[in-house]
Amino acid sequence: MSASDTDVLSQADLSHLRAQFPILSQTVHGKPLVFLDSAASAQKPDVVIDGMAEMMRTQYANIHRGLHWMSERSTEAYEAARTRVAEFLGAAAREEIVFTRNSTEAINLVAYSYGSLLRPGQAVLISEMEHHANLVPWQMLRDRIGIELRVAPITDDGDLDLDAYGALLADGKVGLVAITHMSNVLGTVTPAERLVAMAHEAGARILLDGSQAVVHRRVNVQDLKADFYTFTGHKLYGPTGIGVLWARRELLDAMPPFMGGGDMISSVTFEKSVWAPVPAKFEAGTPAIVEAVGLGIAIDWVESIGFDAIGAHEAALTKHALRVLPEVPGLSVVGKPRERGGVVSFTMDDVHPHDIATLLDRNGIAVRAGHHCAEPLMRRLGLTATARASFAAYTTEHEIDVLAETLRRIRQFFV
Amino acid sequence: MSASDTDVLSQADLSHLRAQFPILSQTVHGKPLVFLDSAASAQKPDVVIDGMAEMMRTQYANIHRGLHWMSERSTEAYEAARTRVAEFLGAAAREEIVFTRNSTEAINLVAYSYGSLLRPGQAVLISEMEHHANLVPWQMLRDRIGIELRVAPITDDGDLDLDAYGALLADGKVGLVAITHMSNVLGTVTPAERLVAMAHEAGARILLDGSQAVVHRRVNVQDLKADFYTFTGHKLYGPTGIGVLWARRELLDAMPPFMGGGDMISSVTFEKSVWAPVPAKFEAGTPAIVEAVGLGIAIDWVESIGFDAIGAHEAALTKHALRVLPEVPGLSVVGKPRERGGVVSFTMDDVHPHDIATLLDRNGIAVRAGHHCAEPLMRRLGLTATARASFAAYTTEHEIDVLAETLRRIRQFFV
Amino acid sequence: MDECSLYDTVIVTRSRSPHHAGVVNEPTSRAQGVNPLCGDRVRLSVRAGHDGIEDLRHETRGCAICIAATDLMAEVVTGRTRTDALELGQRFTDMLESQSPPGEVADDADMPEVLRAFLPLKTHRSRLRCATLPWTALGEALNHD
Amino acid sequence: MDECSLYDTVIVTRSRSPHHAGVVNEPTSRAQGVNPLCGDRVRLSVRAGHDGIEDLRHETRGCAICIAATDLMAEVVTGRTRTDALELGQRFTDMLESQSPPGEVADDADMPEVLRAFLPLKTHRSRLRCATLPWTALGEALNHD
Ligand SMILES: Cc1ncc(COP(=O)(O)O)c(C=O)c1O
Ligand SMILES: Cc1ncc(COP(=O)(O)O)c(C=O)c1O
Repeated sequence: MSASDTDVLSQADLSHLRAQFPILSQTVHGKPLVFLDSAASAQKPDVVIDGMAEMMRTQYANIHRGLHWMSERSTEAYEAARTRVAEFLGAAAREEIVFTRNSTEAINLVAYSYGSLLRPGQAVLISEMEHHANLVPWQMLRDRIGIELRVAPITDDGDLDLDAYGALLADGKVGLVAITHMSNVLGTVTPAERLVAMAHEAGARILLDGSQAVVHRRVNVQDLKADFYTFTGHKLYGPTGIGVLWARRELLDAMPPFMGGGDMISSVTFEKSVWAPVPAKFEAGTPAIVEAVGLGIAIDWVESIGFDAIGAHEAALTKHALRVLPEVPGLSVVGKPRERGGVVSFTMDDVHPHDIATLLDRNGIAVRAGHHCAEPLMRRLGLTATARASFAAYTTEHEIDVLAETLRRIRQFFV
Repeated sequence: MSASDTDVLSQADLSHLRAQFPILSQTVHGKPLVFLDSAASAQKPDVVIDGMAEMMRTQYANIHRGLHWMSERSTEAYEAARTRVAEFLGAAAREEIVFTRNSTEAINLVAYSYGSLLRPGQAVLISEMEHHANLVPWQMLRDRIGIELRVAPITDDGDLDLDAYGALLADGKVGLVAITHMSNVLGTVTPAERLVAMAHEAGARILLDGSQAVVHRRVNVQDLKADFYTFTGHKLYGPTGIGVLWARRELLDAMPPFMGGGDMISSVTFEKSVWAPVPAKFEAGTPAIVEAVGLGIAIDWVESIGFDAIGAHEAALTKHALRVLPEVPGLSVVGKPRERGGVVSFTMDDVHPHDIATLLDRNGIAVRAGHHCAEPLMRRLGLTATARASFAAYTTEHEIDVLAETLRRIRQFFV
Repeated sequence: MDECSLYDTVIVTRSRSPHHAGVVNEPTSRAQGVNPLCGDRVRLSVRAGHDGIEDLRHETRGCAICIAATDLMAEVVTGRTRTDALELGQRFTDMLESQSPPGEVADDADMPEVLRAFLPLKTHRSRLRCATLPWTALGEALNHD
Repeated sequence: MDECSLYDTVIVTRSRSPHHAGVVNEPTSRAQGVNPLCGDRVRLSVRAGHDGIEDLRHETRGCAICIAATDLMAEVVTGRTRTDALELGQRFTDMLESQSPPGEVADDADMPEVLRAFLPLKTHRSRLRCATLPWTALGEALNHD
């Protein structure tokens, strides 16, 4: 593909790219599928689907401790996926990558394990625009061990209020900041380096929820100087059932294990177990072997297109959407953040988001509608629900035009 | 397949069945693969591999809350898999099935959630033959909340010592029994109904670790009258990344959630979250959607062969192995339990199990060697490691003969 | 726009201008139904006497399906006995939740024609609760008055 | 039996009757190496003087690879200086852990021939630690005497 040369996807590149996603040629209710729900979960290219199938057909066994060929090959493939993820995030070492089921589990792992090192009187600081995955685990921690939960407000435009963020850090009681790197509702890309620097200055560690961010841009956890970073495979063109926690080695070393079981111990008696070194300490039981391998392939695929090309393509789509959608009568785009990833939430006067979604669906167009697992944010915005279109590498400008045109008809139908 | 008519797999049935497992025609070190490591993880039939790929190709989106066609189809497929698992285990309701990553996570879920309802002074009772997955989570619970951990001994034959088990229950302090339904080292099938009845009489709840058992026999949790039952998909001819916790509805209802995040709440404010009804309460975040569907297909596959046929076939293989293996000079089979599933551990004088495994591997034969994630059991048996051959529906008597013959040559080579 | 007629004229019209919005005079009971997953909220006020439901009004915040379902419910239950109304709600829910395709639903001669407008929901199962929520709230109201 | 010669005659012979089993007289240091994953355990006793390692003996419980590796280590390090011995251990580990295929390993002229017997382990990476465990224990012994 010539993408990496020109840093933007040509029409030909895009057709070639779309041809790699078999689902995109499906029809829904007799209409060609227009899939604008990638922020909920992305579709998967052939290489991922075929690679997983191929592993199960030719080179599968349980990993670790298997002294036989199939087990050694599976172990190599699984551990190679770890190396791949480490490179992808710019981690200092492959041991800093812990495989989980999804981003949610990665955050819960930190809340249970690192959280158990916090003390009553300390605080965890989140923001008003967190996904429930980066809110509920901290509420549960609060109720378990009696820390305080602080919430940094956002501005009316949908940016994090940095002054307020600074003020909430000021008393030095915040032990951990946990903030999204990109909002799944507003598309807001948060100023991660700044947030990290301010957190560190106040003596706090910081977790960035990269579930949305890693899909759209190159992330380097060492450049960000973050302490924890999480993402989820299924949004990155990879399989379900696999997610990632990255944390700095010394933090992982100091943290107690989350779950107990096989492969996470180095020795066990009935009295006492000795934990295995990281990352094994955090990977109890048989992991999602084939899914980890699938994630590695998905990352290869993403890098073969390149974030320059993907980023430029998605920025162009977003710009286009922000131009054509507000022209639909009655439609309001939610938020106006300084920097926005490929996510646009909107409402339409006199038409409930659920009716929008259902009527779009009848025209083959998949968008999400609801509170997007961010109820407190909805409340802050004074909404109960929005409709949300989200874009991926395979999205076309034409699809956004189809969306806008269909929204126009829906509006006419209702008013 | 005529299997279900005759309740035993004919030679023709078996070839037909093996032809459905593409990996079985692979060669290893130039020899045909003889895969005798199914207790670690089973191979997957074409229907599972193809079914997962097909879903990703034609009918994939994130589940729940999606109001569009792809999301509704994915949700239906995922929830149909839950129904399938509920039928498979004979659960009273589909809501009693919680999907987890694996058996290990299912047990950890119970240890964190149900465990938090136990009080210091109460005890958890396990056995000497537990897999680390059913030992370490209880040690961690003990160290977290100060319960007592009791260990029921086994007899020299490798059966649970029922008198001792009864004695350990006698003081009524045991709040929860957690015991394997089948040992992954000894093959011992434990008298589950008896164990359940004794536990209940003593006022204790009981969890059965069915990771090995469900593969070899029909399990009905209502007949067993158990309280919790766990198993793992990858040992049941299904994908990695998916496991199951079954628990009685009223227990799940009373238990606090394990992880927090999307889909497990019914409403969220910064102050407080209200949990969703079960099973959603225990499934935070995007689940292993495609893997759950794969597990459903695997169960369909297993039932198409039928447990009568699988059980009879594996019993015949085990009997054969117990006849030919002890004839190998220097070889000792470990344990002599009253009832044994398709698992045979052995040692050989003067040859370390690891050397056995490596030399078998050079002849294409995959067995496992080591402590099999059951170190305390090894210590009880006075061993540091064993070699273990384990059988599945696709295993042939001929493969066991090849194993025995190769072991004979290994022994000659070393002595 | 919508060839399967999920958004039947009666649904769209009723959602835009409900006939039974508001609060009844001298209510004998009130109830609220909430679908936390989407934020739909139905508030009912009912005046019921010896012969059954005399008046029922609602304040509904939600999607078109939910508003129309509530409004049409108000229409069809007014004048019915409690038992009769609850039984109708059950049949309505069963009609939508049964696995049979929309074309082949059991021929329920007693089902008011207006309620059949919701049949296409059978192929949009994620929206079913939008239509059954008012009936759940009605159950609350009638069982606690 | 084993065409790739992983279980080379020298490995099998040494594992069955090690030349350096036991405990040295007047040890200057002792160390133990354990691989918890498989239960292998190497106990070393070393007598080292000004000129280097004078005697080294071992009690090893483990697989053939581990016993032979320990015994051959004892053979090749006796007479070497501490530095020399540790450096050899590093090169031995590197030889096994490098990703190059067994045929094309860097031509390490100083590598004692007997240690090359372990080269086939490169295709059995799960067994690598069986051969490197004694060298880890030796590091312990020499750094803490
Ligand atoms: C008896 C038993 N329990 C639990 C487990 C753990 O299974 P998993 O690693 O899939 O969680 C195993 C598998 O190794 C097992 O054999
Ligand atoms: C910002 C953000 N965080 C966390 C998550 C949770 O991801 P998962 O459900 O894969 O755990 C999501 C996805 O919905 C998200 O958008």
